[in-house]
Amino acid sequence: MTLMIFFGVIIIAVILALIRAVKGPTAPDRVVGVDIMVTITVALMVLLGIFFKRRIYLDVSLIYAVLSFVGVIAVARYLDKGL
Amino acid sequence: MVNPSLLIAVPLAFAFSIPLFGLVSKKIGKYIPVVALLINVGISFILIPQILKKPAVVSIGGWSPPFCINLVVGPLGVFLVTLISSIGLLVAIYAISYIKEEPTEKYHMLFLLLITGATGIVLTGDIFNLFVFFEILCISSYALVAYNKDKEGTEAAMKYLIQGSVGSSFVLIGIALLYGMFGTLNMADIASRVTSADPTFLFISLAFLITGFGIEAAVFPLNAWLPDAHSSAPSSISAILSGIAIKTGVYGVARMIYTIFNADGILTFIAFLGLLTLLIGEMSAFRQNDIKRLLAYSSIGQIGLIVFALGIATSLGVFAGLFQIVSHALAKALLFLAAGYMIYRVGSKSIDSLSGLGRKMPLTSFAFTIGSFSLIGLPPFAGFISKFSIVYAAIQVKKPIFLVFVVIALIATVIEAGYFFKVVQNLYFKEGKNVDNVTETSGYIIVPMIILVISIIVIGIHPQFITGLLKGAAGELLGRTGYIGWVLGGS
Amino acid sequence: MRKCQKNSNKMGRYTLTLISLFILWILLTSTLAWEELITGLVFSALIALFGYSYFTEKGFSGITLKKIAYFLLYIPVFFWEMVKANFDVAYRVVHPKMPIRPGIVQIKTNLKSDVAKLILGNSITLTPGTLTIEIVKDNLLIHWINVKSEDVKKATEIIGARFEKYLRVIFK
Amino acid sequence: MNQIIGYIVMGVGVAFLFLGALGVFRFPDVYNRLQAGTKCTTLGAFLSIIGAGIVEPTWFLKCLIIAVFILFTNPISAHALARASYKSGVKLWDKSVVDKCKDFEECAKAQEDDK
Amino acid sequence: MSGIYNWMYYIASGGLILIGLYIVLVKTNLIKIVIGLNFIDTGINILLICIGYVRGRTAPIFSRPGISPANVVDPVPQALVLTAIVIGVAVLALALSIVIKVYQHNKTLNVTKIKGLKW
Amino acid sequence: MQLITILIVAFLGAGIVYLIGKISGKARDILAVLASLIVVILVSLAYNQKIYTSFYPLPFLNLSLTLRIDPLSWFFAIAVAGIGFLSILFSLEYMKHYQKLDFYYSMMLFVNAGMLGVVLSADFLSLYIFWEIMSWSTYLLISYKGGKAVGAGLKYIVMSTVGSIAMLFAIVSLYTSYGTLEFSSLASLLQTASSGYILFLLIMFIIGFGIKNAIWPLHTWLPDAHAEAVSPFSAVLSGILVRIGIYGFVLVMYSIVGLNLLHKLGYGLLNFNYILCWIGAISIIIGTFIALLQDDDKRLLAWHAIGQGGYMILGISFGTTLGIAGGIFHTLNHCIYIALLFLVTGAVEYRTGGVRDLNQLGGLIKKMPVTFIGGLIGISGLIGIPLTNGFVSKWLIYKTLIMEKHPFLAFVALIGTWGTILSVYKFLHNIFLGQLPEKYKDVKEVPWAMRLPMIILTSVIILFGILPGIPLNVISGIERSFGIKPLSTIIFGMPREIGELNIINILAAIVVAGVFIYLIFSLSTRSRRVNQYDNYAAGSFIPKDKYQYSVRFYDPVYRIIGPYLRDVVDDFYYWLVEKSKSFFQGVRQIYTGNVNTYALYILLFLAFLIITKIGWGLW
Amino acid sequence: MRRIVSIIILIIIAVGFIFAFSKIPFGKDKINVANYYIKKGIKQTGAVNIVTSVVLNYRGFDTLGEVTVLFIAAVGLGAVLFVERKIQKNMDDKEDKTKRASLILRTGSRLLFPLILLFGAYIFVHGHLTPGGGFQGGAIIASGFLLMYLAFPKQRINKKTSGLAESLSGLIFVGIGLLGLVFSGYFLTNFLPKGIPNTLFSAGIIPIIYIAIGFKVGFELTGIIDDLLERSR
Ligand code: NA
Ligand code: NA
Repeated sequence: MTLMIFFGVIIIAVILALIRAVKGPTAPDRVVGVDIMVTITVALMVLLGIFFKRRIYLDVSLIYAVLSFVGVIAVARYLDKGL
Repeated sequence: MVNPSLLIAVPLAFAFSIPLFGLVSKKIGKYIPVVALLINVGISFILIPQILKKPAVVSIGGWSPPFCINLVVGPLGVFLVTLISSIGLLVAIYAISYIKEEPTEKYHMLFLLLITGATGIVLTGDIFNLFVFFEILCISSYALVAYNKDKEGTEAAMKYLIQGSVGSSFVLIGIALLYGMFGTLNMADIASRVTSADPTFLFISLAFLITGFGIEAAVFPLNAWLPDAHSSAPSSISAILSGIAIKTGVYGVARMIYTIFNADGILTFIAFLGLLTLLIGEMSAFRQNDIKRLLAYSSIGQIGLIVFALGIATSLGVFAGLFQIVSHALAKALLFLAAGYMIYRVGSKSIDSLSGLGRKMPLTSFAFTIGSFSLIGLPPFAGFISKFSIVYAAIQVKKPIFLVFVVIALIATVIEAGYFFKVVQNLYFKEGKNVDNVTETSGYIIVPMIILVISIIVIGIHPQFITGLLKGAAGELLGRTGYIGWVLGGS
Repeated sequence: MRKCQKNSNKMGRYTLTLISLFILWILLTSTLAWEELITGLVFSALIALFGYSYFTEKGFSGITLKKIAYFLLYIPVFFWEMVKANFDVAYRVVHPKMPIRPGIVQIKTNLKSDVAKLILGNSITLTPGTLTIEIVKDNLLIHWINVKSEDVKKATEIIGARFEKYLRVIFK
Repeated sequence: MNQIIGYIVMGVGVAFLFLGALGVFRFPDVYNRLQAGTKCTTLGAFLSIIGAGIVEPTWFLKCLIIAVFILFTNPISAHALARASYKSGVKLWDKSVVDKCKDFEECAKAQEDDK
Repeated sequence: MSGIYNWMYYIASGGLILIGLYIVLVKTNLIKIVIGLNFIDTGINILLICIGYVRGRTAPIFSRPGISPANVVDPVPQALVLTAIVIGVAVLALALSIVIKVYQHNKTLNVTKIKGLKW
Repeated sequence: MQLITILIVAFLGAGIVYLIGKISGKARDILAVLASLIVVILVSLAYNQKIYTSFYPLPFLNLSLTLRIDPLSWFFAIAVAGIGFLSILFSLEYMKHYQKLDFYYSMMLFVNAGMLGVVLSADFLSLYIFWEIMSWSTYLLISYKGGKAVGAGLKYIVMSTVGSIAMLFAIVSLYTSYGTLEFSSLASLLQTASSGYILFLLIMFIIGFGIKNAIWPLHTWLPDAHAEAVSPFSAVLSGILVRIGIYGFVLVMYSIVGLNLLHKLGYGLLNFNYILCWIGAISIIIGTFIALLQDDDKRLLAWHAIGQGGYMILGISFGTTLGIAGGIFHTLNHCIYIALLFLVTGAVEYRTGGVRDLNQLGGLIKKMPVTFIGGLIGISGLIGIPLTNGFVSKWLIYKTLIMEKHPFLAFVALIGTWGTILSVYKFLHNIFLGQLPEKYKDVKEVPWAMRLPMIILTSVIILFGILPGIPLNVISGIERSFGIKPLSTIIFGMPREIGELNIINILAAIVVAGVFIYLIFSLSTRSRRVNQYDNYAAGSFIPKDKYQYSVRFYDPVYRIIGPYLRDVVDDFYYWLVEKSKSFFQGVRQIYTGNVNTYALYILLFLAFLIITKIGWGLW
Repeated sequence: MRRIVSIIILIIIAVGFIFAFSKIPFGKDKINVANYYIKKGIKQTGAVNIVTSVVLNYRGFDTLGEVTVLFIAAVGLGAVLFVERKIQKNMDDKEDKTKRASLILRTGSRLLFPLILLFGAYIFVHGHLTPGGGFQGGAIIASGFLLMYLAFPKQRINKKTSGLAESLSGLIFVGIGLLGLVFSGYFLTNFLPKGIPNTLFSAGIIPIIYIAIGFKVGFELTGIIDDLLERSR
């Protein structure tokens, strides 16, 4: 039950971030929105692991954290014309 | 009995090992495809008599068929593998000295992998595995078409890639639907279950699959990539694309229609589509002044003829279609190889600039001539037998519609004759302008051409060399219960 | 990739990297089963080979008890600042009028080590109302959500000093 | 017992996650959004993951790694994004009071001789 | 409501495929077309997952004792998706490289202007 | 075995000649002559034999390739071999200045081999195979000279391909209906076939053989091809190769379908024979009168080849003893004299540096007497002057027309002969008579290797003209083999009961007439001898292009008949080709180069499949 | 016009989808052949992750093909973007120094790089026990390298070494398949002992192949990234 509330809150948070990602107005704004979404998702996955009682979600979450970090850095470097 | 898995494992291993050989010497790389394909040719020739006696179903991973990817080596498979490895071998020999653009090591890897993909397509008994090998074939073709890195090549590769990707996606959608319905990916298993499913559903899956494979098969209207890709690729690759790659697309379409779906209803439409392809190909080729583009359009025409023959769907029709596959593969590979070297020597792709090469490059021109004659269907070359068989098959079914079809098809061959004879005349009977310094080639370039010429003539004069195999292959395509039995019989 | 300039004590650097990686492996697998340990050691050794030249420039040299102690002390300090920061932001976020007064200010640092500067920058980013935008030599450019002072010295005092005194010891 | 603690920690984390998202949603320019996003979501994610580790003690070490990873990388990415925004010319909010970076035009140039 | 829940994933996958196709049909920018192809890929991957999913079941990984074979989803589509993703990445990478070359030669990414090869 | 040997010698000869040529030109020449001579000997040895061999099984089609010799095939085989030998002999000198001689000789032998294969085949598959080999090697030889020959070759092969597919269609349909392609079996099996089917077969074969035989309106390739080929090959082409079409007609109509069935085809005036003979008649008129307009000597002969082909068709279309004999004999005769005439033009070209324009030649009679004699006898044969072979065959054909009560056709044939006379007179006159242009002052007679074939052919014309019984005897053998009442012959012609012809009588008549004419001419005051180099006429200077008084010999005639004699069929074909070309141009526009459009095609296809299934429930 | 036609076509295809999807209802049990894998997978392959046992054992051939596809992409990309040595030097000289990453990113990347590699290794070593596997692990390794590129754009990997590593790992895959052929008569047979499920050293050839795949994919993706970054300028 507690977890369900958490999920509800997280989903609202994701939606807020998503709105920012969609609205912009500048490219970095969108990326910030996505970045926040990603961080929230990493946490969400761990919570899902608790929910389903499956440890494998931790691995997923870890992989996701690594890949999204690199992804955000890549976009950032693209934006500052470092690529 | 040699394990047919080697047909895939060997070229794959050799392809992976080219960089390792590169450590020893930079020059070894170009011989690796030749070695690998020699082994494959050897294996396939050993397999032919055995397979004709008893088709082989080889599991990969050791579990029994529906639960495991398996290779189904029937007459059709062994026939196509032999064709693929032989043409591949000849083109590999040609490429030893033809390919000069760096990085040659990567070219040879990609080439070998392309052949592996084609081999896998025709051998595998699993539909998703078919998709994987199909992608291997396609992706390596994209890369190889762009290999020269010039404006044309990259543009063609890009267009090919876009259309090809849409095609592969359709194939995958079809496979997904089939899996969703039947819960299995084994082609024989699916084939044994199709009767239980909703016909509309089945047809939609089939539509996705044949559209997907049809793109690689270059059936009209799915063939717009072909003239670009075939004309812009390095000529050795054009030869492979025309000789082998599009045939695997045809194989895919045929496998779906005949073996898996048993879709009799669509066959006449397929034949009609083949006819349309033939007409459009020949018409478009007629006005070309770019020799490679001409050959490319001619490939469209020929593939149309093949599809037409397969659409006749009698054992003779399928036999004729398969024979046409052989004769077209030999002739078109030869034509692209010969044209490729002429272009290389003359420095232009326009037909006019090839004038007068008959004297400067007699062997190459001769090879080109034989190839064209065979394609037109003149005796005593291989193309004659297949053309005759196709006409025979079309008339033999005794359906009025096929009579009309075959008349139109024959008229299309007149167009084909028109432009090929023109090119031949250009080579021999027109004064060349800038060909004074052109010389005949030798060595690795000429050997494959001579072998192709000889095989065209030998098969034309003594078709019995391959008719037994082709009859068996036609039987495999038409006898789907037999196919299902080979694979699932034991379980 | 990059050959590190300082040629000091390769073995030490390698071992340090290896140990760090091995510890990470144990944490990841959360087990002491022998297969896992062996595999972990093998991969740590292999990866350390690739990565030691990036991972550390000094190796074990300079690791003292004092530094470790300061490091352990730094953690709660940092966390406290971070929690404060969050409540600060939370307040501003939730407040209907959004009481903010943003701007970019410049501060100075005496830290020399890159890692030290990194930790300083990260710490600043995670603490009340500040966000490191750029580090140029010993200048840090900070986005400050509620600019209290535009003066370099004063800003340095407010933003950086609380971390720097620990970091200066840790990365001496 | 640890269940309750875990869920409380988790709950605090989730709350901060929500606040972070809200900040990103509400704040006026990209730098301010980053401020909110970085701080709140980092702590939020950190706490909720640690909370999960407390709930399932056998997972704790792994959760710790994930949490620390986030703690370490989030400020870096925030910094990179802020820098990218600034370099790509995203203006500060018009009610911003000061922009030392503008005065600090050698930002870019200075980098050249920066080691 | 449950109807929509049932169809949601199919709509997502089919929708992605169709949007991808639409992009390929209509957009003239090469990069966009490549992205469109990726949309199609993604849609198909979702489709495969949909097909393999069985309501109320868990991932087919028997990493702890409590999981019964009757209670896991179909592993095969997941394996297929893994393959499909890798293939998608491969095609994407190659596509980008070719697009780079095309751009270098033509100085444009507009496919209506890249018509050196026709007829 | 004997037949196989002939073909092996013929084909291997062609191959070996090419290879030897790479080593030594002399050896190649000798070998070429030798090979063609051996073929002549081998074919002669087969005279009056009846052989049937199956030489190559094609089990996958349930067929085997077979050869046979019977009177018809022997008759044509010997003609092929003979003309082949003579033209190669002629080539030895004539071709000296050409390049790519290895190719030339090899192809000459190859064409001959192909023709031999055609006439020796005992089943339609073999016939088709050799037919195609013959066609493509002919195409290569026509194109050989380059320049305009390229266009001519292309025209030939494209039309030839059309013919081939018509034949192929008929052959395959025969095979699917009867399961065999052997002539002998088909001959009996077809007796039960419906007339519609027979008609279909005949039409297909007429298209196939008719294009080769250049009957109107399938003739348009011929003038170009004959004119542009090198002369020895023109001799082969016009002499025998084209007439393989007649072989085909005779074979299909009389050997296979048979008279009984033929007579049942059609209703009243739409009778098959009747239509065919009208095609022949039109060919005669078109051929001979367009020949009139030609200024190019070879083109002139070429049009005659079309016209004379019409006579042959006219002869064989009736299926009477006399008619068939006339047609076949005319084929042989035409083969001989037209070959001779082409060799004559070749000889003239050889000495004048390739001049073919009749308006630029003239007066060569004294410089090249042997050639002149050849030309004279040749055109006599062509016209059908008594004592030449052409007279006999034309006489047979006229006789047939009259006996079959077709006076109008006879009249047409007569008009054709008048036209022939007019045009060949122009031919002979403009080359050999009149003033000798300055530039040909040093012209000499051609060498012996070229003279010999001309002499042989000339003698044969006279021989067959005086002793027509020799060939007619063979021809009556052919008729016997068809099951038609054979022509009974005597050495000087044939006995009274069929249609009396005795050359002795005619000889006597001619001697009388000749003396008479000589007297008139020599006594005539109007005749005067003009010096061959006299550039002046009536004291006024003649412009260069009117150097000869015979320039634009028939200008008035042109003005009258010219507009009606345009080769409208050719125009129509050109129009068709142009239209097709622009249509093809339109078709290939579907490859727009825009990849969006290509994707659209793909999706259209998919959508088509889906909508036809879901919407219409197809498939 | 094109838009309208496109939309009509897509609507037709959508109708096709609806027809097709309605026959394979979402969330219903449609498992057929896979039951065999679920029931016998652990016993037959020793891998508790049935997806992995499908990927590497029952459908190992697909995976070999998939590895090949990635290999082709890497090689093809290298071929297409290949630039002759001389030209390449000129390009390097032109490079803009202001494009360097910030100190924080550089230092952070250096510290993270080995850790990310270890994550990658962890993922592919445990492929038979967790949702990870060679491809995922390889992707993480590549992402580590990508991070380094982002931080140090001028630096390149040694192409030759990475190419050799790709080849070797590919050969290991094929070689293991061939060993299976030698030992059990079938290509890619799991001929090694299966061990105790849920321990690291189980599942026979699966972890070995996954390690090979991990390296291969890591190097290939890195190579792809390298080529794309280098040549796209
Ligand atoms: Na983050
Ligand atoms: Na896995």
